[in-house]
Amino acid sequence: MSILVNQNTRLLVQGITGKEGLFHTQQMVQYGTNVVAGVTPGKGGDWVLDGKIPVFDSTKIAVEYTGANASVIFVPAQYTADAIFEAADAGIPLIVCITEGVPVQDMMKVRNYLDQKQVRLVGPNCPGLLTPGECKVGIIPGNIAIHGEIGVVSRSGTLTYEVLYALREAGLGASTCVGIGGDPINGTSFLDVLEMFEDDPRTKRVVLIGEIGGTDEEKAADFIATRMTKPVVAFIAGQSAPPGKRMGHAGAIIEGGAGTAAEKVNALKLAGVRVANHPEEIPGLLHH
Amino acid sequence: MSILVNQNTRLLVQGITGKEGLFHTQQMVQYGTNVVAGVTPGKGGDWVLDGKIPVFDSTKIAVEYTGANASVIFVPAQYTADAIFEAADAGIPLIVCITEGVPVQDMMKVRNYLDQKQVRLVGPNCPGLLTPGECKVGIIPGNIAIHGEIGVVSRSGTLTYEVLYALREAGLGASTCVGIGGDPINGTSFLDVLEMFEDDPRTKRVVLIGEIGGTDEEKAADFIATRMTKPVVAFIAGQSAPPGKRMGHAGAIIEGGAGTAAEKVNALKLAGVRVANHPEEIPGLLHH
Amino acid sequence: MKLHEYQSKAIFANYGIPIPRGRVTENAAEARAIAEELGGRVVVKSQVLVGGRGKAGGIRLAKTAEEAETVAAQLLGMTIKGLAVRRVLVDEAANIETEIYLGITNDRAARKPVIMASAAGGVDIEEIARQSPEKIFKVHVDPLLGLREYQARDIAACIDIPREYWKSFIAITRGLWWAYCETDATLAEINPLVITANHQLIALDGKMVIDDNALFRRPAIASLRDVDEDTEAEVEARKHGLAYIQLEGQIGCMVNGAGLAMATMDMIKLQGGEPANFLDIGGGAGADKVAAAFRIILSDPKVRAVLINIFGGITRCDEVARGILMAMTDVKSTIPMVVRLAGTNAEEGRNLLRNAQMITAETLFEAAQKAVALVEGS
Amino acid sequence: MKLHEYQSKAIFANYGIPIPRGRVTENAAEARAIAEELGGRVVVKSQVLVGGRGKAGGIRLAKTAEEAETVAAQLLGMTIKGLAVRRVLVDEAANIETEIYLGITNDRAARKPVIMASAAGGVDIEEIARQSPEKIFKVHVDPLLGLREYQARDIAACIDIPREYWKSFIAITRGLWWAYCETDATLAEINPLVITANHQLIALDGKMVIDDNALFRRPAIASLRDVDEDTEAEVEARKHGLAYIQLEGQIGCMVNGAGLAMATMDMIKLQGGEPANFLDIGGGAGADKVAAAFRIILSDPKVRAVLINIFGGITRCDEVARGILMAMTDVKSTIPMVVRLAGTNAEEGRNLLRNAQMITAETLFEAAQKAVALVEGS
Repeated sequence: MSILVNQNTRLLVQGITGKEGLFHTQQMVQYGTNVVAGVTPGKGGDWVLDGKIPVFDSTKIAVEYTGANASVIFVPAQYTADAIFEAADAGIPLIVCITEGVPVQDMMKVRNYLDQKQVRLVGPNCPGLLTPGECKVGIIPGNIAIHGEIGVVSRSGTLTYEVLYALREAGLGASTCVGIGGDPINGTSFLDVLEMFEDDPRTKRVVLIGEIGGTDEEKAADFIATRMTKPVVAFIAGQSAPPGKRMGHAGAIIEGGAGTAAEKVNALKLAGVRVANHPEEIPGLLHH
Repeated sequence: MSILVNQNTRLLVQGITGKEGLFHTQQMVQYGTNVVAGVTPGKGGDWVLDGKIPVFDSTKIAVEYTGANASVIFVPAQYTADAIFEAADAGIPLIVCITEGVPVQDMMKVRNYLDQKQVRLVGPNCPGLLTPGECKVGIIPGNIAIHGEIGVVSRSGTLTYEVLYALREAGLGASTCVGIGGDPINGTSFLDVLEMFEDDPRTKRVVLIGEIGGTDEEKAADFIATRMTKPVVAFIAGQSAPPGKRMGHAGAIIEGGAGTAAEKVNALKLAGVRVANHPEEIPGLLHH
Repeated sequence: MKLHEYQSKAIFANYGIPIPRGRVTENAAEARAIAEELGGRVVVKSQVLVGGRGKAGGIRLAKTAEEAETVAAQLLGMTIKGLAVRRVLVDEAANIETEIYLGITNDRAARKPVIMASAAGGVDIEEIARQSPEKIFKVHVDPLLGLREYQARDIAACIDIPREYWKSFIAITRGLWWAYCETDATLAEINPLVITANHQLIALDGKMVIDDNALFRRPAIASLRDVDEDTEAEVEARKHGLAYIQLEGQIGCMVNGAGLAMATMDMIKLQGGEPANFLDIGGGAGADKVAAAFRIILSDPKVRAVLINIFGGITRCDEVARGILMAMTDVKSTIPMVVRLAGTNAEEGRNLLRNAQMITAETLFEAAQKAVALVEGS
Repeated sequence: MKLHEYQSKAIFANYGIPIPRGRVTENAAEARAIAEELGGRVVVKSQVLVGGRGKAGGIRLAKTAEEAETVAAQLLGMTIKGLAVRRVLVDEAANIETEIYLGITNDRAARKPVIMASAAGGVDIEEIARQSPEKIFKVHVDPLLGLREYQARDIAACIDIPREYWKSFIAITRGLWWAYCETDATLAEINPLVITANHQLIALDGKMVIDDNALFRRPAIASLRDVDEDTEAEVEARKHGLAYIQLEGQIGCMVNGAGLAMATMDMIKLQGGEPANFLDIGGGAGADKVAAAFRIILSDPKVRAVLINIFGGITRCDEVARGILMAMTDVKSTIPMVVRLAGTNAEEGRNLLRNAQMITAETLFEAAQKAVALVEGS
């Protein structure tokens, strides 16, 4: 067991012929992910990776031909909203969007549209999903994580790798790692993923990696306090960030005094979460 | 028992200070409908019907103050879509729209929006609802129908009165009469109402009044054949209509050979429905 | 409201859709001048609001300007399916390689706009729709989201448009979508959309139908109405907001509500009569409107009896009665009338009509019977 | 990207929102000319991208054109919260009866735009938001439907705008909504929106913030950027698509990913050091971008050590290494560096850097420790 992706995942790559799309498709295939098709409009009929993966013009046609049940998006930011609509309308139940820099008004439209549908979007601006030993969807380096019992969920990209790496160094493995992305409007929240981890029999403990901005960590703390039975360890990035300065992620703005690292740490501690001072401290707190 | 409206209905009238709105509010109140509020932007604070009914500027505020649980719309066609959105956003679960002439692109937006919400819209371009002896919402003349066991559903306005009147003359009463309206895009279909009648213990038999255009009668026939246990009598208007001529209702266009009266009559007969040759024949077929 | 080809194509051009060079005219000499201006071969096309113009000989090729004038003169003397040709469109002729169909309409069952496209465009598209529906690609558009870029691309891919034309096809599809939205169309259709020998996509023919209910907010479109195509009675009816369609029978009908009007006509037929018209005075008609309706019915010389069937709801029977009386003092008519009033204020209405010379009826059955008897007896 | 008041108000005016007559200038003499043109009393307002200008003395009333020049000269010599005043806006003065607040921003929790309005507008709106939140009326807009007419009306009703101003208030609200949509704003705010003594609604002050991610499709807005307000390093960083914020410490940081960058800064602090900057090279940075980042960090004279922490995912460590080498041949620097590479192509990256003079680290903890030690030792 695991959440969201496993060996039954039949993956479609939107933007497969772009530089990043092609590189990471190769990485995913090497990892063992079943990449069944790619989409690049205007390149339908081509094949990539030595003729192993067919390219289609249209996501709908790709799904009809290959039975893809998940999609990962590598298209440029200006086309990303359209790519998500396309995947959702093609009936794909899981869409993972790696692209960063998607305009926020696009994402508000996307999210309000998807809320009417039975579609899960992870991202955008996220590293994707990794169920170690089974399936990698996105760009998380496969070699930094091993199969195990720890559910990892994170708003950050590379900071997640840091944590997975630290876990591996300590001999700890992950059930599934979910990068939900750092944008202010995204598809999947901490809360959504915690619910899935709580219901997943393989996951025994959970690591949550948050950052300043928004109130997603506070909502997660609320869920942990009231409904979560599995232990959670957390780290919040941005404790040294000067208030009011924008730290790259649109989410990382301190909004009217709310959303500071201190507040998030406090809410999590009150919910019984062990909060690490730095990412490399996490394995020790899990062992504890 | 009855469907949609009864003595617990707390009605709001949108467009209450207009000529038609005021006249029919009076008629509804006389009938015994509990009209709790009216809305006319710019006239908030006024009272109508000798100070009995307060007028608000905003539907949301009217609902907060009066606990209205149904709304009837009499505003002009150019403002109708906005009035429906306003009622839906104010959390009103039943919206009855009398106005005719609403642009069809407006109605497509409205309908697709309402499909995401727990809201029932009846109409537009409909005469409304009547549960005889209990509640009248809309413009069906109250005196033409008596309380009884027959569920009446109709796409037409005045033709419905004709049928209710014929029923009364024959000593037959209605459980609830639902005018779904004749527009191509509307809120409630024959099928929706038949399901409600099938589940309503008071309703023993059903009268369906259709007309040429669209496929709503065919879908109703399908439901009657497969799931309906109560007997149904029907009449289809437009048997003499020359093909291709537009008979006023946008719905009454014969679309590519489909939707003719003959086809609808045939589908209903195959489903076991008695089909009347003219409206005044209906009571006889019900007695049969 | 239907638009002419030349009107539809002018709208398309406003939305960036390429159309042939050309101009509309009402006289043959100007057709020659237009052909000279355009140079080369031209197509002269009758502008009438009816389908099948080509098969009826209403579209003709002319190799020279002289020929254009001759052909235009012939067409301007023609009648197609009962409609006189009052205008011709003179367009430069295209060298057609491929004919594509592209149309947007409202799908009432899906409650969404639907875009339909086929590589087998041209005059036989309806035949293809019947016999090989798989050759027509359909995509529904979410009315809240609007047309998505990918949908236009999907159409191009699914009807096998060569790749080099995708960009321009997608632009045309978006243009057509915006034309549909911003005119409140119920139909916006390019047929054929052609690929020419010199690799251009051009909308050779176009058709638009506008939602009458939305004309209030589309004044520029409303002004395009071609009243020449309507009878005087129809123009008059529209002016008063009445739905009126003239038919072949002798019994004029005035009814409130389209459904009841149709049921009334059905009843007349059932009794062996023939309705002279469909006329719906709509909901809440006042006396003025009723009087206008009355005058319109009586303006039809075939009418030998009038059946007035009003079931009051939003319409009040007393108002209707007042309208009838108003019209009767106006139009001194000897045509016999059967009146049946029921519902809201029916009694007041009946009281008002008490002193007028009218036959009354209790039921619709009785009213139709009496009207038919009047015609048979006359 | 923040816009100046004068820029925001110019956009508002494009959407039919009334603004005071006035013009922006960079010199006091022109301020006088503008004041003469306007006649009567004027307000001279410093244009700096920071809040609280009024309380800092950056907004001044002038009764005459001479006074306008004097005041403008004073303001143009001022510095407000560290920002030099380079421009002043000279607006005609209004006789204010009522101050309204009207703003649109994105509510991330609701995932919808939210319109906020209050009858208690003016400089203390944030104080009111804290102390009397019930005085601020909020309404969410469905991003697929857009602002509905009734919502604008509800705002007017709920903040008790007198009825005679509803029509104009609704038009202003719709204008602000379209300005927000069509500029991809994250904030569009009128504060105060005033009712004047002669019964006009006027947007006296305005503020807009634009979504940087959407500037690619808003070239006209992107061209409004005021580069004078940025440091040279920030301008350079933006040119290369780097997120860079200069801070007060001595340890320059180059990290990929905002979260990891913050965690790296946190770690430096935890070890007793101070980061000199936040710098995120983003996902998939190539050698050129890395080289640019390197030059930007070293352009800060406070920097006494550099910590490079790259965890390869979409970014490949070999590319990063190539960028560092490229920059090192370019910028001959003696500043010591600690490099930590992990993840995608980390080994190739480490191999490339083998011959360069760099301190390497295995963990982030170790890297930060070494960097702090370098600063303390230097």
